[in-house]
Amino acid sequence: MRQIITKRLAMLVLVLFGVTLITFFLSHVIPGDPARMMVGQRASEETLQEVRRQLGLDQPVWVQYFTYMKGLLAGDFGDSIRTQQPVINDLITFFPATIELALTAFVIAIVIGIPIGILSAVKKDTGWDHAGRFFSIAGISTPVFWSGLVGILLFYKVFNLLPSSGRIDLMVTPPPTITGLFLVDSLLTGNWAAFSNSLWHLILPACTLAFAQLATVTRQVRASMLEVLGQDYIRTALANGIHGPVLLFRYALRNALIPTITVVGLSFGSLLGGAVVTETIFGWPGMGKYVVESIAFLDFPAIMGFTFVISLGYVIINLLVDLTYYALDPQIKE
Amino acid sequence: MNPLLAVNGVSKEYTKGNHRFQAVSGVDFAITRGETFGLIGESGSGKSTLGKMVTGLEPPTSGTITYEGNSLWNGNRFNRLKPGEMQIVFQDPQSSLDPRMRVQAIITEPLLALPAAERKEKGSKERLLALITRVGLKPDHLNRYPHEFSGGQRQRIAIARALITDPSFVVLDEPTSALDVSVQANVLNLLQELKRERNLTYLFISHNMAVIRYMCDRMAVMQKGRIVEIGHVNDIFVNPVDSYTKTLLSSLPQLHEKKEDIHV
Amino acid sequence: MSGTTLKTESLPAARSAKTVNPFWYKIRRNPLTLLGLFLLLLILLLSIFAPLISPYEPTKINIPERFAQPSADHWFGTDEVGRDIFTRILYGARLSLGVGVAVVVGAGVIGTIIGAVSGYFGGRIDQLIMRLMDIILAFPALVLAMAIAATLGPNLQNAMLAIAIIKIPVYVRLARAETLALREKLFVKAAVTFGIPSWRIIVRHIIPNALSPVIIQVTLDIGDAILLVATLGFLGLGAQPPTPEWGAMISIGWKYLLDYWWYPTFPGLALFLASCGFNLIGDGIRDILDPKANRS
Amino acid sequence: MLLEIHNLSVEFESMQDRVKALQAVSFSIDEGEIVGIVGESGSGKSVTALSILGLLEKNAHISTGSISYKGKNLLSLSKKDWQSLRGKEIGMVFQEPMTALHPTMRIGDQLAEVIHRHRSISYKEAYRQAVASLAEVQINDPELVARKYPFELSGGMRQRVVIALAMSAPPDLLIADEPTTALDVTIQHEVLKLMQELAQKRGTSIMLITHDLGVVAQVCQRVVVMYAGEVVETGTTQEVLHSPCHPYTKALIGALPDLAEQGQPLLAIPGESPDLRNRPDGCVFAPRCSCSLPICREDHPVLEPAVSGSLTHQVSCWGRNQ
Repeated sequence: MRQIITKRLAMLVLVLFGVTLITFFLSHVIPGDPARMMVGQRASEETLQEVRRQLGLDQPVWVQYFTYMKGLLAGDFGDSIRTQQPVINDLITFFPATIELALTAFVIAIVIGIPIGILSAVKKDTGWDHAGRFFSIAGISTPVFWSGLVGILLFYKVFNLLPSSGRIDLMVTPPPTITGLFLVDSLLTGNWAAFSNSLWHLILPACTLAFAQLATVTRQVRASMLEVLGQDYIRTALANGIHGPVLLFRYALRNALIPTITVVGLSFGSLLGGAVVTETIFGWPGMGKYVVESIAFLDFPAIMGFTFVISLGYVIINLLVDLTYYALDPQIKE
Repeated sequence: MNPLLAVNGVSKEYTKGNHRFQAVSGVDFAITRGETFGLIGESGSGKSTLGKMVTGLEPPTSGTITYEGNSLWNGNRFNRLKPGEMQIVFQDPQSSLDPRMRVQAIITEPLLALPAAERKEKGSKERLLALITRVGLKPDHLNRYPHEFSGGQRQRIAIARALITDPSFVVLDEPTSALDVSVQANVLNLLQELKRERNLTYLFISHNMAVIRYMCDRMAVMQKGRIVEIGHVNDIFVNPVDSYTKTLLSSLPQLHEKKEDIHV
Repeated sequence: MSGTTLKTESLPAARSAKTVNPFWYKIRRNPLTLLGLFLLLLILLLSIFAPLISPYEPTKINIPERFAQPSADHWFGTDEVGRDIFTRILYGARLSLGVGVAVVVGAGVIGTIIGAVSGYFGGRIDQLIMRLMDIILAFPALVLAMAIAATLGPNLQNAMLAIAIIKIPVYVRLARAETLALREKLFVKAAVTFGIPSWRIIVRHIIPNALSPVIIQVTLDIGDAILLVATLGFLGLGAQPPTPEWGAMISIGWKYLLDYWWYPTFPGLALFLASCGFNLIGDGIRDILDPKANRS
Repeated sequence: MLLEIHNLSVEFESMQDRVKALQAVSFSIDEGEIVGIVGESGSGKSVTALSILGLLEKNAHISTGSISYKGKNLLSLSKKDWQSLRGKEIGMVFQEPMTALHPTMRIGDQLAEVIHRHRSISYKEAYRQAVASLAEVQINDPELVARKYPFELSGGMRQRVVIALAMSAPPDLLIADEPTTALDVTIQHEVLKLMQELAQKRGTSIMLITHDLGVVAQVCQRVVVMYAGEVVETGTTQEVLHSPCHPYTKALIGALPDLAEQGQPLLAIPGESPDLRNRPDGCVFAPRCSCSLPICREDHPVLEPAVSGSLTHQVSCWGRNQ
């Protein structure tokens, strides 16, 4: 077990190194010139050169990379061209909002997705199965930005049940920052007004995001459940008189969930991607909204910082997924 | 008489992570031209690994394998002395035929390794038709796919494929283990006839004592990577020396105590 | 409990069953796949015959008629410069379907070749390629596509390139996994013993036999690629106005959502239907072809 | 009679085909008896077994016949009654020991779960009995093995565990479908002996499905020979193996290399097994039979005494008296 962890950690470092390489060099093959963006079109050539020198853009690429890496290891992602703030500060500000949204969506997708998947598998080729599959396929086929818009149209404009944007009403004081997650912080401080208000704001964006992720969960649960139910050992169990819930949950579901964990873990990545769009639509003050605004500005330090942090999170989640997998499947032991 | 195939001190060791596994250790035997040599053992005895080393699928860790006096392995490189000279028929005809190819393409595939002139000569339509009829299939089977055939027919296709290059030496790796008894009889008969007609030499790998006894002239009994007994089939069956051979023989379920009892 | 008994017990019968193509039989039995097929055919026909169906031009500006409500003249209404939204959606279908198919098929072909070669030969190069793919996969797909499209410059070609790059690793992994399994198959081993050169084995045996999972993946990915193209368009990183691209249309239209609901709604609906069509078909084909999902 | 199968026919529906997997199969098994069901692939022997347990697939249906177990017809049982019958009254051992056990459940738990279900005792007590049952199938150090996962055991060990599972109730009838086919000969020998001893000790009847006549000769008292979903011959092991009457049985024995002289061709059966969708009107074996008569192609034979007056030895062949 320790060997696996060491090996995976080494991999993680290697992959992250690759990530920095790609983001860095991507931002240096660009036709756009960040220095020009910063000083504006009408600035003089001298000012431009001066800014270039300040940003280190006159150095050879590998020197720039080295400087960048040195900063990165010290937690310095450079300064944002748009906000003129250190990128790391910006990210720290916006990070909790994204996590709150993504985790909530993730939980919704799992809680709804697993039962639908099981139902689909057990009632294969019946109306239940078709309905369950259609619902989940509709989910991945719906662009997040569109389902968000339709949601706003219905629940805000027509029924006026839910807010259309933001994390919390302006009139409500946000809870003091402990974890940065409004729901958790307001619970911890017993601020019920803030809790219900932020929950109310969270529903629509989280459901929109979850709907897009649902299919990944249902599909995988259905497929692996079907596979497991077709295995010889299930037939053995049946022949030995095991049936009903014991067969379904103790014998089948457990094994069906092992591959599901991997796929669901990996889908967290596309959840983060979806969060970018969701935040834009719902004016959710997270990293996604931040990066979309940065893109319009060709704010490369911000884009790179965002990409790096998201990838870091993603890689760590994958590591956790792998470790869970090893822990659950006794057949992999080395 | 010089042996056709000689295996000298051959060992094979697999390493997987920190584990080492000795599949074959220090095996010697020789096969003379025209004989059928049987290799028998249970799963994990190393008999199939030996087959792989002879046919070029796995290099031995140590030892030499020579064919007509020439070494087959040069380090990890297989010296294909004469393409098509040595062929193999595998156990499972379900997996040994490419499901996406027609029978004609399957049978003529070994010719791809031959020089152009020889390829043309050996791949002529007449020869192909004669061969397919000889193994008991029909000419119109050539346009079909493997899944349209039964297990026995597929094994006939595999045999035709092995013979298209006119080999002198054929490795038969459990050729009938996946077949029903009545089909096995057909295939064994065919193999016997072909051997006589074409002057073939067989290396017959099997776990089935009865099949080895019926098919082979000489045999070697393998256990855990080693040869524990080698000799003429009749000697071994009548007078087994090694204790493992004795266990093998006594485990074989007997149809009748004495074979005279049968009145067919 | 599966087909095992049926498979072993009725082999001779199944062997000569030639009267009905099992593939079409199963497609016909699955209403969802049929629905997908119908959707796709509908969209395809509408986009092909767009000029015959609609009297309008997709990019012609007609200010007096701006923000017209959906009516008999303008089925889906008009946009902020008076273009007929239905017409733009029809022309947009050509673009979305074409781009989606092209990107995924391109990524599929390249990825399969890399995966098959890498998996067949193994060794250091294989390790290197796989690590590279790990790195690409270490980015959330949309985020990487955004980063690539943003750096290369916002236009349709770059968006396509970005999506192809994020899709390739999926095919490399898939083809490699298939190849590793195929390499152990006896018919590949047989070809090795015949002395057939490796490249020829890859072309003759490996790639044809690795194809069905790749095809399933391609069908499933086209729907996703169509959405990705639109998403990049929506974020301003894909096709630029006035190209009638669905995502770009929504990108402008969503600002008018609360007053002119039809503007972003109908392109989104088209996007949903197109993507859904491919996903339904992909899901159906997988259920039929994938032996894993097909046992019970 | 413990089990009596009468006139059982099973059809599989696939695509638009109808495959008649079983055609009017009848045989019986007495208390404490070991009966071998012999046949090649496609003969319907596994379908028969699955019919008895009610584990046939959805696309299969039983068109005629009855299966009576201890006097009650199994085919009229409710789903619930079936479930209480499986494992408790009738146990089953499958062919593949590699896949028959749950891969991520410890051996002890798999056994205890089943014992817990059948004996209405606490799980803890069931676990204790599970360990004891491992000892009974001659597994050394049963406590240790109970804590292991299937992948940590050899094929022979796994098959012993599968047998322990199937015998845990203990059932009155054990159906063993090719229980030793996947095992090496030396292990096959031990496993067969174990089954035989357990059956004797507990008075369990065994229905042993196999393609191997040698296995039949070793353990069975009676044999049922099946071909293309029909019973073609039945009798005591002695009768069927020593004086086979049906041409198919004769050919099956003659095809074995075990008894053949080297250099002499084996007695092979020409042709292919028949198309189960279109059964011939006459005898199913007639197209491949070396001694078929004109009547064989027109009329279907039925099981009749092989030698006049024989109660045990029966054969379905027009030429039985020739």
